[in-house]
Amino acid sequence: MSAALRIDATPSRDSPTPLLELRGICKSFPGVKALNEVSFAVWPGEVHMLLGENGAGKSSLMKVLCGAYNADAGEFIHHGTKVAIASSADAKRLGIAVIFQEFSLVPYLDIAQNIFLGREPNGRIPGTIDRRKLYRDARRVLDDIGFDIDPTVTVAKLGVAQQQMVEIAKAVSQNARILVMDEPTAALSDRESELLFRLIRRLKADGVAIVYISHRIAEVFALGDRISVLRDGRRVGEVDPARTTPDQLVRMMVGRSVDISYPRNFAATSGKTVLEVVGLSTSTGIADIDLVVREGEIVGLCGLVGSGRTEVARAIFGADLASAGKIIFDGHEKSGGPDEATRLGLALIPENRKSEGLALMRSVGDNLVLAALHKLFPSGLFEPRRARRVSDDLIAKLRIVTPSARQTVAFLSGGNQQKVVIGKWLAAGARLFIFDEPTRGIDVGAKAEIFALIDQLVAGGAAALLISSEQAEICHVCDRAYVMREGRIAGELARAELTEENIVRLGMHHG
Amino acid sequence: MAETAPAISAHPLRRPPGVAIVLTLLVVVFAAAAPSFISSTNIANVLVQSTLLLLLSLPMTLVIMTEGLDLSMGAVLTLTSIIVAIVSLSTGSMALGLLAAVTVGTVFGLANGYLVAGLNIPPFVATLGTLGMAQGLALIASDGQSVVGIPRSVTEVYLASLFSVPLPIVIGVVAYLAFHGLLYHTRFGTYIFALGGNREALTYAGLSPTKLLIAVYAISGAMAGFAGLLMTARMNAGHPTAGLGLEFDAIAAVAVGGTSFERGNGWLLGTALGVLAVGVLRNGLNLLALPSSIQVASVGALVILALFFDGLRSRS
Amino acid sequence: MKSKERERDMRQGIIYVGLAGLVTAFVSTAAWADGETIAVFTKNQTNPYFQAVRVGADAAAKVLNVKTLHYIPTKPDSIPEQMSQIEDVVVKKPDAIVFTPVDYKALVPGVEKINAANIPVVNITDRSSAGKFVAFVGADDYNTALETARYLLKTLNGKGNFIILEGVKGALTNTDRVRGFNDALKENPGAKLLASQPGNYQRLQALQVMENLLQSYPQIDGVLAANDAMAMGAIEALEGANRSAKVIGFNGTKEAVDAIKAGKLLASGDYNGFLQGCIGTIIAARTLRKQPVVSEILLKPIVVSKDNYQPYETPVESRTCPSWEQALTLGK
Amino acid sequence: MTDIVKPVAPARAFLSDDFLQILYRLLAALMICTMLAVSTESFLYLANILNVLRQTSLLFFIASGLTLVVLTAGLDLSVGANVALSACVAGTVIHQSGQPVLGVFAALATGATVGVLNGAMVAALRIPSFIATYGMLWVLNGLTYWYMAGEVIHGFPPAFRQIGSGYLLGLPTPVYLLVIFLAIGAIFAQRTVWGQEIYAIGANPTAAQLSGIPMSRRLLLVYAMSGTMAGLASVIFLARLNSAEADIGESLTLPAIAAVLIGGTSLFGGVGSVFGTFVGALILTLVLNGMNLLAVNSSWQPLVTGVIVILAVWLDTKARRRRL
Repeated sequence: MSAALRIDATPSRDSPTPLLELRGICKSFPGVKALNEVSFAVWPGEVHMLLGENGAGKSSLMKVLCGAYNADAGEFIHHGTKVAIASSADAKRLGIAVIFQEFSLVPYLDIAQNIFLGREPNGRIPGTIDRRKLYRDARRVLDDIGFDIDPTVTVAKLGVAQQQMVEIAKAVSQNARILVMDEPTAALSDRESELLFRLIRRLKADGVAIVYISHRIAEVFALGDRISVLRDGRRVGEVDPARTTPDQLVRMMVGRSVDISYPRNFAATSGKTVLEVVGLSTSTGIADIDLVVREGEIVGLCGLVGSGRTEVARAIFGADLASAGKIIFDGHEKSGGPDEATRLGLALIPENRKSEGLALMRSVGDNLVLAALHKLFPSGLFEPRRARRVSDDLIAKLRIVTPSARQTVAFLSGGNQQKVVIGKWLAAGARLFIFDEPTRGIDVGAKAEIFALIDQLVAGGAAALLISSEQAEICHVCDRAYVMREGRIAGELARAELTEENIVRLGMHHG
Repeated sequence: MAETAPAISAHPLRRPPGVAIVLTLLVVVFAAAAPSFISSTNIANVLVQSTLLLLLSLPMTLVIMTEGLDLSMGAVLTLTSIIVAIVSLSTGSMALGLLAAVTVGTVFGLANGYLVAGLNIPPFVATLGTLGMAQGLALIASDGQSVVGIPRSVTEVYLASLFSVPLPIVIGVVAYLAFHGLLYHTRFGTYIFALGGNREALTYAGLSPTKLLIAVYAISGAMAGFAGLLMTARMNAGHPTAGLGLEFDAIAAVAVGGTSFERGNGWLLGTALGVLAVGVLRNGLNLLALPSSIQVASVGALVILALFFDGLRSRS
Repeated sequence: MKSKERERDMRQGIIYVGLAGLVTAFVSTAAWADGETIAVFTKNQTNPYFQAVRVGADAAAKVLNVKTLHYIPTKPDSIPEQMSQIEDVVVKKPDAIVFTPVDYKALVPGVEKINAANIPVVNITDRSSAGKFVAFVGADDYNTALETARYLLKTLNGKGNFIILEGVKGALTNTDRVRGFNDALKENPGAKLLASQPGNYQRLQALQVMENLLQSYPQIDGVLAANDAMAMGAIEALEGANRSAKVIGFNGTKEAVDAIKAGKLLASGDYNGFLQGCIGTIIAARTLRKQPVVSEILLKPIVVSKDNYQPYETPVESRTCPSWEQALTLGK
Repeated sequence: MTDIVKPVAPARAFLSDDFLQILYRLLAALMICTMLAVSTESFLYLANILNVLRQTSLLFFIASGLTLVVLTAGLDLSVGANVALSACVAGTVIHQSGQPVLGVFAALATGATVGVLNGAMVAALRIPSFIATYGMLWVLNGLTYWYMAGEVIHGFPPAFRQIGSGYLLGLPTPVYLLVIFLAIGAIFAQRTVWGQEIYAIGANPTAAQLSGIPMSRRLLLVYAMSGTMAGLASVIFLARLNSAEADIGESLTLPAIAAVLIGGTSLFGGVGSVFGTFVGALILTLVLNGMNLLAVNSSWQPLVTGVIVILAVWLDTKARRRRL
């Protein structure tokens, strides 16, 4: 099974029967319908772009395609004949390979073992692995995609970008006829992205059908032969890149014109400084961070995935220890951990809600008062009735959709869960809110509500530091923004200069 | 990160050897303090005594690598040692005794595997339950008495030697090589890393984590059966409570060896060194006839110190 | 290597050096062996009986100017550990060994190893089922149990309901003592054995078993416990349920002697660990010095009761070992 | 169809879920009682019931401290050894000072110190709790063996012994302590900030830390309480046995863990209660008492305990998986 790619199928744009067609696919989870009657087809030798906002159902469609999820309803037609994709094994047999965004890599296996997991070359003795052949094939796949690294390196030692390249090598090595990629360039530098694009063009020439998932419009025009747009779990249209404009795509993605997205009244004069960070460095990869946040301001913090934005947020909040620099909050220097930060009035709405923001097994009420226990009950005696009143007020104020405060948080939808996390810090009376990707995986309606909420907070005298990889959001909502690159602040953009182009220019890697 | 990082080779063998340092330290200190420590007979003694613990620690490493635990090993070892005694006594053949012991051990392993992988019962609880069962069966099977009068062929397993090397040492080395091959050179071994590190990766690769997990626990049970033969051979009798508690020594040896309790970070050689460290410590303290209370406390101290270093290593 | 790596390794280095220093310090305190050394093997650290044996051995050693080394399993009554201790000690070749097997059958291979290294070994307390011994020193479990039970039956003039609290099933001492109890009961037609349940020589277990038995049997006149710990457990249960019965124990430990003095315990079979430790060590030393010894000394069954408990009051540490001639008279 | 759609999950019944779990267990305990009452008439004797209550409360004291540790997804294997050491220290203090009260303080102090050391290892040195407390178990055994050197401290003033083996107004004295500690446990869990934080730490340690809960201090607190409870339990064991010896701890740790698990406290943390542990201890004691009365061969006891533990936890995981 040589990894060299065979060139036999002649790519024909308009061959009548698609390689694989999905018809009327439905999939729902407790609280939300992820896919609603989605139909979708791929042709050999063609890149079919799958475009949509976070939470539009892109990842769910992909997981149904590769057998990770079982569709509730709908049909799969392969080469014209009806098939079923109930497991990863079915998908493999149909020649479907996937590059996941949350990697499917095993930390303490090396690169070669990860690439060929489940498909190791047989050694002489049955059940054993022919290690020489394993590493030889791995080197060939890595060279093939231009990724220069020793295949014996343990994956746990690799950076985010390198792990993404291993994911790509793993998919390519399966000689798949259908290759599905979930936002592959999110963690890559320019050079690595260019390597990927060259690889995609070559696979296209070999007749491989590629499904490319993204929410970046620039990539769509560079690569796409056909574009499908998903919104709220439904396919709202299929267009030919030659005959469409970025605005038209955005409107299809967002479902209404771009301009009315997020109401924001910008304060005329900025209040006193709430947070001042001077020369902050940590062992988690950020250095010499200087930034200021004033009352009534929403300050953006943008940059590519892996550029250190979450690390800055965690350092300010005290979750990671600073190795250098000062963090001055309300005029005096803080150096403690999250418990000191909470007492002072800082709040962190973490990147992954489920694992860092909420205690999923406990009730909405318990979560809402979690950060405010010391403030609400200084005597140490917890009064359930008073706690209940506080959480009921918050549920009403934030319009959290839940039958009661006793409901287990796990049952709420993404948007409502995020509101609970924000509510948690409202109860604690926070004055500086650090939002880390607050709208990731939330549908458009809830996104608007959350930004309205942030706007309300800031109008009420609080301050906000907003981390988001959605440049559009930063531009619409922030008073000003810092752009990060490779663990350092590349530049600050005032309100006037705050456009997507400037963010991209400062944030992208050079050379 | 413009340029992809240069190749750093982190093959497990070149892991910072905390346990190796501890072991060499113990050997040096005891050699200085008790001259008879480095005599060939004493070294053979330590190796022979460590074999039983090695037979338990090797499979325990695999179980811990899947973020699991097998508390029933000591009790299953006790039960199978009685079975070896009873079967070899009645049939006169060691082989049948071994076969019966390994079968019973494997049955308990499969039961553990099914409880953990099939019914999603936390490993600590499942194996705590089967520990009780095996312990009860051991008492019932032996009616609380030692089973004696075992054929010579059984005790030969402990006393004989192959090309002047005591048989238990040969068994220990063969077992280690078998597990080394299993873990680092077979598909199954690769998947054990995945069971601990990223179980979804296995499902995406079209494999069934449940079957693999049951196999890991079955191996653990089978090895307890195998160790049962060795223990009966050593005591020339099956005893109703002889092996109880050995599972904790095995867990300690694996922990001292550097296998961490999460994300499938296993190191088989570390476990072997951990077993030797425990063996050398006990042997050294015996030779010096230090008060038994110091011996008792020193094992606890070794475990805590080793974990402290493991913490240092993994946190940095 | 990044500075942090070097700094961490340096920190680890210091800890290792500290550890080495600690252990060496320990080691230097253990005096080098001089003169004849006798290795004394006992079952566990926690049972007062074996503490008495160790004290007896040390007392005899001081008198005879020999050195004793004690080998006790870290896990009480652990067979694999005692086996390892034997294998380790045989390498060091002590001059003689005084030995109590954790289990009289399972430790036979260990004894064979000692014999193979032709180290003279004296078997005390539990008679090993096989192996070459210079001599056996022990108390006669069966007869001592018989006499103690007879004392109980005499006080109740042969009539009443009785409970037996057995020790660890499968232990040699337990089998003989329970046989002694049963034979004594059989000698009296009026004595009725209500139940015979194991307390595993443990105080807490005996107490809980006794509490349950007190429910099932409204009238209990006598309790025969296979060791003092269980006897005391039974007494606690009786007092807890404010009932009374005549209780006898075994081993003649200090605790039992105090209870006899206080009238709570009727009697206890004297097993006298101290004497067994003394005589075992004396025989071992005499064998090394080529002096004549006897092959067996079975201590005459003595029943400690309120008539003769006074000599047993002196704590074990301040008792003196009998001379060889006196020792010969103690045996049957 | 935006996010405002009604959530699919059914509205929560008025009974909180933990209450249901405990209800099922009480029913199980009742069932065992009826079975025993039918099969052996001595079970229903008042004295036997009081016996069961006394033995349950003894098991409960050790298991209650352990429950808090398990609530934070941790484990304390040194509990038994802690009881042994604390009992020996208390015994000596009472014998030398003649003041039982001093003995009680000595036991609580010893237990708490061991707990704090455990907490320091888990919170500061970040050693997995399972292994840290296993190491501590052996260090404690070594200390106790050396300290006691095979001696047994026996004979305590009758007033002191009342705590363990006496009766007060017809009920065994430990039962009063049991009721007090059930109340303290319930208040601590439902009515104090610390209690809420401990449940949160168990449910999601990262989220708890990022919500400003001082993790090290809370973990230290939990292990210190587990140690203190072991110290208290040692006092009652001392009073009940009227003696202190080095190896009473051996047979206490595993039954305590079994009681916690049967009581519904999950090893994954965040779920369970001190009252649940009481019911777990009751069920375990009832079964063992029953087997004693039916004169079942004592070797069956570990077998039956094992089966009950697996059954109880399996029913739990099944129920919880249905809910999430």
